[in-house]
Amino acid sequence: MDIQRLKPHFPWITLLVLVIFVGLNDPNFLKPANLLSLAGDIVPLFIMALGLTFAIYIGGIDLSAQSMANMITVVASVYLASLGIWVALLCVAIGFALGMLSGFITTRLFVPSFISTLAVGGLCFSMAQWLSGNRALNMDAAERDALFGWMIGRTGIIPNELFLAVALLAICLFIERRTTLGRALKAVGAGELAAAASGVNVARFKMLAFAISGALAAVAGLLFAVKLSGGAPTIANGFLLPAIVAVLVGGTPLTGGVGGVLNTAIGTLIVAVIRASMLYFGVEATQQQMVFGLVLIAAIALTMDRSKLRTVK
Amino acid sequence: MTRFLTREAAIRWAPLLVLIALVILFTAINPDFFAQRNFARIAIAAAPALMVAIGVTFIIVMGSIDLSMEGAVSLTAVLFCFAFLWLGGTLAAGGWLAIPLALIVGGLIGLINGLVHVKLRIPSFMASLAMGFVGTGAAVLITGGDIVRIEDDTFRALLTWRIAGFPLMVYVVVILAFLAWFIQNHTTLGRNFYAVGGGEELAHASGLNVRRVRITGFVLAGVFYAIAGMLQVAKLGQAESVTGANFMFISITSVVVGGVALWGGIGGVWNTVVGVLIVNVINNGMVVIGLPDYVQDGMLGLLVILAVVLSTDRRNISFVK
Amino acid sequence: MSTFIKDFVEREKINRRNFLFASAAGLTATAVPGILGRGAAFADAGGWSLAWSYRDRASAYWNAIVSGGEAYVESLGLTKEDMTNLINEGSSEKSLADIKAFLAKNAGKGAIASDPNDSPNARPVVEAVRDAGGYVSTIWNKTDDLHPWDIGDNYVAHLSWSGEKPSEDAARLLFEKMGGEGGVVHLGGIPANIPAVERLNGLKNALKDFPNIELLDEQSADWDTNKAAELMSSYLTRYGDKIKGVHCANDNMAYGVIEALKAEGITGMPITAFDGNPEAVDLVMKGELLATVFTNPHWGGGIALALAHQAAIGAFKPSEEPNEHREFYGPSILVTQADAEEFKKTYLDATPTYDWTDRWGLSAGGIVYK
Amino acid sequence: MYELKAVDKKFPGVHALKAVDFQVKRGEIVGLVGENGAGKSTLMKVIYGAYQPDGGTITIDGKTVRFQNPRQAMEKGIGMVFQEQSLISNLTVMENIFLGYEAQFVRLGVINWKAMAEAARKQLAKVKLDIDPATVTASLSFAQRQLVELAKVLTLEERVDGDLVILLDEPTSVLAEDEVKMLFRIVRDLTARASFIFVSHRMDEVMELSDRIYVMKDGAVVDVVNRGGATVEQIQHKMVGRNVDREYYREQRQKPYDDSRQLVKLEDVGLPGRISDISLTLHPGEVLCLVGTEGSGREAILRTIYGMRTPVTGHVTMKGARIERFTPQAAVAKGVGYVPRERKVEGIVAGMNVYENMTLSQMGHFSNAGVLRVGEERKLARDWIGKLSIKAHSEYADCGNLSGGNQQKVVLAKWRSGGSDIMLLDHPTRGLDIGAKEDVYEMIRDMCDDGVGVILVADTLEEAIGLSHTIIVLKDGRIQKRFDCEPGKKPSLYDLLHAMI
Repeated sequence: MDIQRLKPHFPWITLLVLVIFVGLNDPNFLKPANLLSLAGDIVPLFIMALGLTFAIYIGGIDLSAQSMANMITVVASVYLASLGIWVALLCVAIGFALGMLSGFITTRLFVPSFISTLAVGGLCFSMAQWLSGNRALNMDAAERDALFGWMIGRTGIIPNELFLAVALLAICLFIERRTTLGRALKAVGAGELAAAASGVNVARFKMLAFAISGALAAVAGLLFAVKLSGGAPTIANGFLLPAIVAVLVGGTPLTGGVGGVLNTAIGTLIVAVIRASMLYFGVEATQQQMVFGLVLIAAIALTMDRSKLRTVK
Repeated sequence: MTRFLTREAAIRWAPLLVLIALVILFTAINPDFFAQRNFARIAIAAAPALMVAIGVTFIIVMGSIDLSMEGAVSLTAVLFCFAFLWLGGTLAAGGWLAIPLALIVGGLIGLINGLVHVKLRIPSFMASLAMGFVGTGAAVLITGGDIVRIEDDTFRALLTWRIAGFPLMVYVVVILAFLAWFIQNHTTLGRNFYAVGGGEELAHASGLNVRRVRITGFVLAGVFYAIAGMLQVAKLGQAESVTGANFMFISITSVVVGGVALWGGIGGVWNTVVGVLIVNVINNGMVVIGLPDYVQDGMLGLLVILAVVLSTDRRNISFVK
Repeated sequence: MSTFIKDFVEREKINRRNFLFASAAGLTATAVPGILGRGAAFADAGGWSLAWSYRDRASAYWNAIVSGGEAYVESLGLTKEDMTNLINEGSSEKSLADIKAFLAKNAGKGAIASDPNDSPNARPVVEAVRDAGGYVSTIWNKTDDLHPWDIGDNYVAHLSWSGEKPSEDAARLLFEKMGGEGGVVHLGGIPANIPAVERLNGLKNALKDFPNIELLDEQSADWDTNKAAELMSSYLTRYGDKIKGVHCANDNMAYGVIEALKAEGITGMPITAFDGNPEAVDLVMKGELLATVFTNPHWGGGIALALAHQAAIGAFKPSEEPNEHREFYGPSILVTQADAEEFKKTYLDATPTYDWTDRWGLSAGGIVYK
Repeated sequence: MYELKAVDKKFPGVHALKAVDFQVKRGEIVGLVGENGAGKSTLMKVIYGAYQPDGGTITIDGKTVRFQNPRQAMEKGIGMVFQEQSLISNLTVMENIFLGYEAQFVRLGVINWKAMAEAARKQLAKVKLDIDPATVTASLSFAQRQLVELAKVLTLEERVDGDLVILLDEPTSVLAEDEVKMLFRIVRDLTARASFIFVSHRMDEVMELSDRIYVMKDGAVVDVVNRGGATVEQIQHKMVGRNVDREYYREQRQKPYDDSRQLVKLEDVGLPGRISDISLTLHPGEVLCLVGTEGSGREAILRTIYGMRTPVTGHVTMKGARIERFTPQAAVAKGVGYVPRERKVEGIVAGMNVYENMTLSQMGHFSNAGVLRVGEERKLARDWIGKLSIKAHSEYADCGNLSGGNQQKVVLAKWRSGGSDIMLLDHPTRGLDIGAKEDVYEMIRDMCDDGVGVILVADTLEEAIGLSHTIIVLKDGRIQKRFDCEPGKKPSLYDLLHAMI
C-alpha cells in the first residue's frame, strides 16, 4: 500500500538518489554552482523533451524534433541579419506550422505519428540542406549578443538558460494543468473515444499537441543556434534519442495520459546526472554506451508508474 | 457487396500497386532503371534490410515494437566475424560453426529483450531502445572501435556468386522470407502473434500464455537480426560497431509502408517484403533519376506518407496515434 | 585480428568487476569503477586533469586519435586511464555539456583536446574552457572567424588537416590512372562537415587541369560504409560504364564502394580514399585501392593534448607564439602502392615514438583562409 | 458434482465472499443473480480459476481441486463464456475456437489447417451454426459470435474426461429477443453434454432458463430458489433487501409531453447500408424509445443526431435550425448529450477524476480564454456527487475505479450539469444492478420534468415499454411502427415483437 502511494514520487526520488550517489563519490559534484551549470547545459535538450512530452502524452511520438531543431539553427543563422529579433518569431512559427502538418497527416490521413513525423523530419532535413547550401553557417556575434545574449549569459551563479527553461516549464505546466487544451490532451491520451463522444474536437487538439511539440523543438533549435552562434543541417544531431529517453525516464510512458511536463523536467535531469556520472565514476570509453543502456533500463523500471497500464505492449 | 470486396482488395494490393507505380515512374524518367542488373543492385541493398524488417514485423504484429535492431545487428555481426576468424577464417575450415553461434547470440539478445520487457513490465519501446544501446555498446566494447574483416571467398560467394544474374544472398533471403511466411501462417507461434496483436487480454483469457508468446517473438526477431548481421558482413566483407546503424527507422518505415499496422494484428511478412522493396526502390531510384541529394530525404518522406495513406483502410480505424 | 580479442580479454580482466557489476545491476554499475578504481594521481600532470573529447569509439580514426592522447599521457609517466574520454556520440550538445562537466569536476584545472563535432560548436567550447580557467586545443571543426589569439592563452591552438591539397593530389593520381579521360564519381561525408567540403574542393581543383575528366555526380554517403555501397550501386545504374574512377572522402566509404563493385564483378576500377586507416593501407598494398591519405591521427591526437597540457603547466606561453603555431595543419601523406609497405612498417606495425615537446615538428604550416 | 464449500475471499478492505456454498449438478442450469458488488463476479472468477480462494474447498466429484489459473480450470472441464466479446476479431473462427489448444493439429510445428477446419465444423454443429470456419471473426454478427464463443468452450468436451461446467456471463446482453430464444434453446439442448452457470441481470431470463437460482447479497448466498419456487419480485426483494414493485419504471411519474415545441426533427434521413427514410420528432418532456434488433439502425440514428455521422439523404432540424455541419461539437453546442453504450470506452475517461470527466463536454463554461476555473469545476462535481449520491470518496476519485452505476451517474451528470436538453441514451442501464437502474429511471423522469427530450435505446423491451412516451420500432434500418405509450395504454411485449420480426 505504501509503495503504491510512493509510486508517483519515484522519479524525483530516483533523481535524488542518483545525485547523492554521485555526490558521495565526489563531493565537488554537489556544489550548487556545479549542479546549476549541469542543469543549464541540458536546457536545449530539455526544451525539446518538453515538446516531445505533448506528443507522447497523447500516445503519439514526434521523431521530427531533431531535424526541426537542425533546420531552425539554419533558419536562425540565415535570417538573423535581415529579421533581427523577429527571427525568433519566424522560427517558432515554422516549428508550429510543421508540427501542425505532422498532426494533420496523423489525424486526417491516419498515418501513425511514428511515420508521419519521421517523414516531416525528412522534409525539414531537406529544407535545412537546401537553405544552408550544405555548409555550417555562423551568426554575426555582435548581433547575436545584442539580440539574444540574454538567453545564454549568467546571472550570479545561475545560467540564464535556466530562466528560459523554468519559464517554458511554467507555461507548459500551466497549459497542462489549468487550460482546456491540457485537459483535452489528457482526455485524448487516456481515452480518445470517450473524449470524442464528449464532443471534444479530438483532431484539433491532437494537431495542437504536435504543433506545440514542433514549436518547442524550434525553440530548442533557436537556443542552440544562439549558444553556438551558428547553424548547420546536422548540428542538433544526437538530440532525439536522449530527448525521448528523458521523457520516458521521467515517467510518461508511450501509452498516453500519464505523466506530464514536470516528469519530463525530472527525466531530463536524470539523463544529465547519468551522463555526468560517466565522467565522475570514470567509466571507460568503450563501456560508456553499454552502461548507459543498462542504467536506462534500471531507471525506467524504477520511475514508471505501471499500475495504470492494463497491458504492457 | 461486390463493391465492398473490390475496395478491400484495392487496399490489400495497394502496397504492391505503389511499388509497381514507382518502378514505372523511375523507368519513365530513366529507362536504365528497368534493368536486371539494377534490380540485382536493389536486391542486394534490400537483403539485410528485409531480414531486419521481417524480424520486427513479428513484433509489430503482436502490437509491440522493437527498437533494438541496430544494437543486435552490430553485436551479432561483430561476434560472427570474431568467431568465424577464430574458427579458421574460412567456411570450409569450421568457420561455418560461427553461423549457428551468431543465430544463438541473436536469439539470446531477443530473449533478454523479451524478459526485460515482459518480466519488468517495461513497455517494449523503452525496453528495446535501451537494449539497443546495450547491444551497440557491447559491440564497441568488443571491437574497441576497430573493423573486423572477412576475406574468405567461399563465404563472400553470398555476394559474388550469381545465379541468373542475382547473387546467392538474394536467394537465401527469398528462402528465409518464405520460411518467415511459413512460420507466420502455418505454425502455432505465428498464429499466436496475431492472437496477441488482435486482443492480448482475450488471448490471455483463452488460456494462451501471452508472456511466453511475447518473449518467443522477441527471440525470433533476434534470430532474424542475427541473419541480417551475417548478410551485412557478406555484403560489406566487414563488421564494426556501426554495422547495424540506420536500420531502426528505415526498417519500421518499410514495415508500415508495406501495410502492417503499428497497432498490431494486421499485415505480415508479405507486406513487409513489398514495403522493404518500396523503400529500396525509392532510395535507388532517386539517385538513378538524378535527384539532387539534398531533396532526397524530403522526397522519401513524401513518398512514404503517400504509400501509407494508400494502403490504410480508413473505414476500419477510428483513430491512430 | 586476434589482437583485438587479446586486448578485449585483457581489458576485461582489468575491469572484470566493473563489467560484471555493470551487466548485473545497472545503477550500481556506475559506482563501481569509481569506488574500486584508483584514486586520482595527477602529481605528474602538474595538478591538471587531461581529457580528450571526440565523436565515438566506433572507428579506427578516432581510436588512433585516442591512442596518441594516451601515448602523451603515458609519456608523463601516467597510465592511459588518467586521460578522461569524453565521447559526444556525434552530438554537439553532449560535447559541450561533457566538457563543462569535466571542468566543473576538476575545478577548472583541465587540459582538454577536443573535436567540437560541428564547427559552430567550437566557440562555446573554447569560451567555456576559458571561463573555467582550463586550457583547450581543438582539431578539425571551428568556424573561420574564431581564432585562438582572440580568445587568449586558454585556447592554445587549433589543429586541422588541409583536406584540399592532399585530396587534390589523390585526385590527380586518380585521373592519371584513368588516362586523363572519362567520368568520375565522388562520395562525400556528412554535408557541412568541414573535411567533407574540403575534400570535395580538392577534387574540383584537380579537375581544372583535366579537361577530359567529367565529374558525373557527387553525393553524400555520411562517411558510412553501407550507405556508400548502396550509393555506388545506384551510381552504376545511372552512369554505368561511364564511371572510370571513384573518389571517396574517407576510407570507410571506399570499403563500401569496393564491395559494391565486387558484387558486380568489376575489378581494377581506380579508387582513392582518405584517412590512411590500417585496412585501407592493406587494400592499397593489394591494389584494390589506388591511394589513401594518411593524416597521422596518432600524432594529431597526442600533440593536441600535449599543447593544451604544456600550456597549462606553463611549459610555453601560447600568446608568445606566432599565429602559425596557434592554427596549423597537421601532416598529410599520400599512400600509394609504391610506398605502402614502407609506410605500413613505419606508422602502423610499429607506432613511432614522438617527442611531444617538439610541438610543431610535423606541422604542415599555418592555416590559410580563402 | 461441482461444489464449493465455505469459500472465502478477501481483498484489502473488502470481504468479497463470505463462506459461500455453491453446487452444480450434472446437466443442471444454475442461475446466479445479485446486485453489482454482491460478489457474483468474484465468485465466478474463483470458479474459473482467475482467483484463488482464501478459505474453503472446491471439489469436483468429491475430489478437492485448486486452480492456479484459468487454464488449469479448463483442464478440469470448467469453461467461461465472457460477457465482453472475447473473440479476437482478426483471427478466423476456427483459430478462435482452438486458441491456446492448437497443439492437437500441429505436426512438427506445422498447423494442419484442414484438420482444424474439420474439427471446428464439428464444434459449430453443436451450436447449430453453419458458417465457414475460415471466416474472419470480425465479419460475424453479435449473435453468431456468441455462439462461436459457446462452441469454443464446448471444445472442452473432447479435451476433458469428466463433466463440463460452463459459465455464461451475461450472454444475452448484446442479443436481440429472437436470438436469446435461440441461445436458450441451444443451451437446453446442451445440458446433455454440460452443466451451466447462468449469470444475468435480466431476471426474467434467469427465471426462464435456470433449474435453480442462487441469490447473492453482500458477498454471501442469501437464498437458493428452485424453478418456480419464487416470483421475480420475491427474488428481487431478496437481492435488494426491499420490494421492487410495479412502480419500478416510475410510470406514475410519466407526464404528457409538450407537443407544441419540437426539439429534434428528422426528415427522411438516410445513411447507406444503415438507415433509410427515418423521420421522427422529439418534444420536450418526451421519452422516445427506439426498439429493434442489433443492427436495426438504432445506434446509427443516435450517432447521426449526435453528429458523429453525416446523413447522405434527408435533413435534421434541431430547435428550429437546420443542421448543416455534423460534428459532435456542433451537437453539444445545440444542447445534445450522448450517453454511449460502451461506457468504459466512450462514456468516461478512466484515469481522469470525477470533476475532469464531468466538465469534459463543457470546458467552455468553466474557462476564460482557455484557462480553466478549477474551483468551480470541483464545486460542480461536489454538488452532483451529492445530488446523485455518487459513491466516490471525493471529486478527485479516478473514474476508472468507480463501479458501473456510479460511472453512469457521472456520465449523466456530465450532460445534465451542462444543461443538455436533448439526451441520447444508448443502453443507459446496461450492466447496472437494480438499485442503480432505479436511480437512472428516476433521473430520466426528473429530466422530463425539466423539459428535456430523451431518445432512448433500452436494455430490455420491458424497460422500453415502462419508460417511454413513444416507441418507434425499427427493422433493417427502416421505421416499422410507431406506438404511443400513455400510462395504462402501453403496448404489450407481443405488440413490439410482432413489429420487430
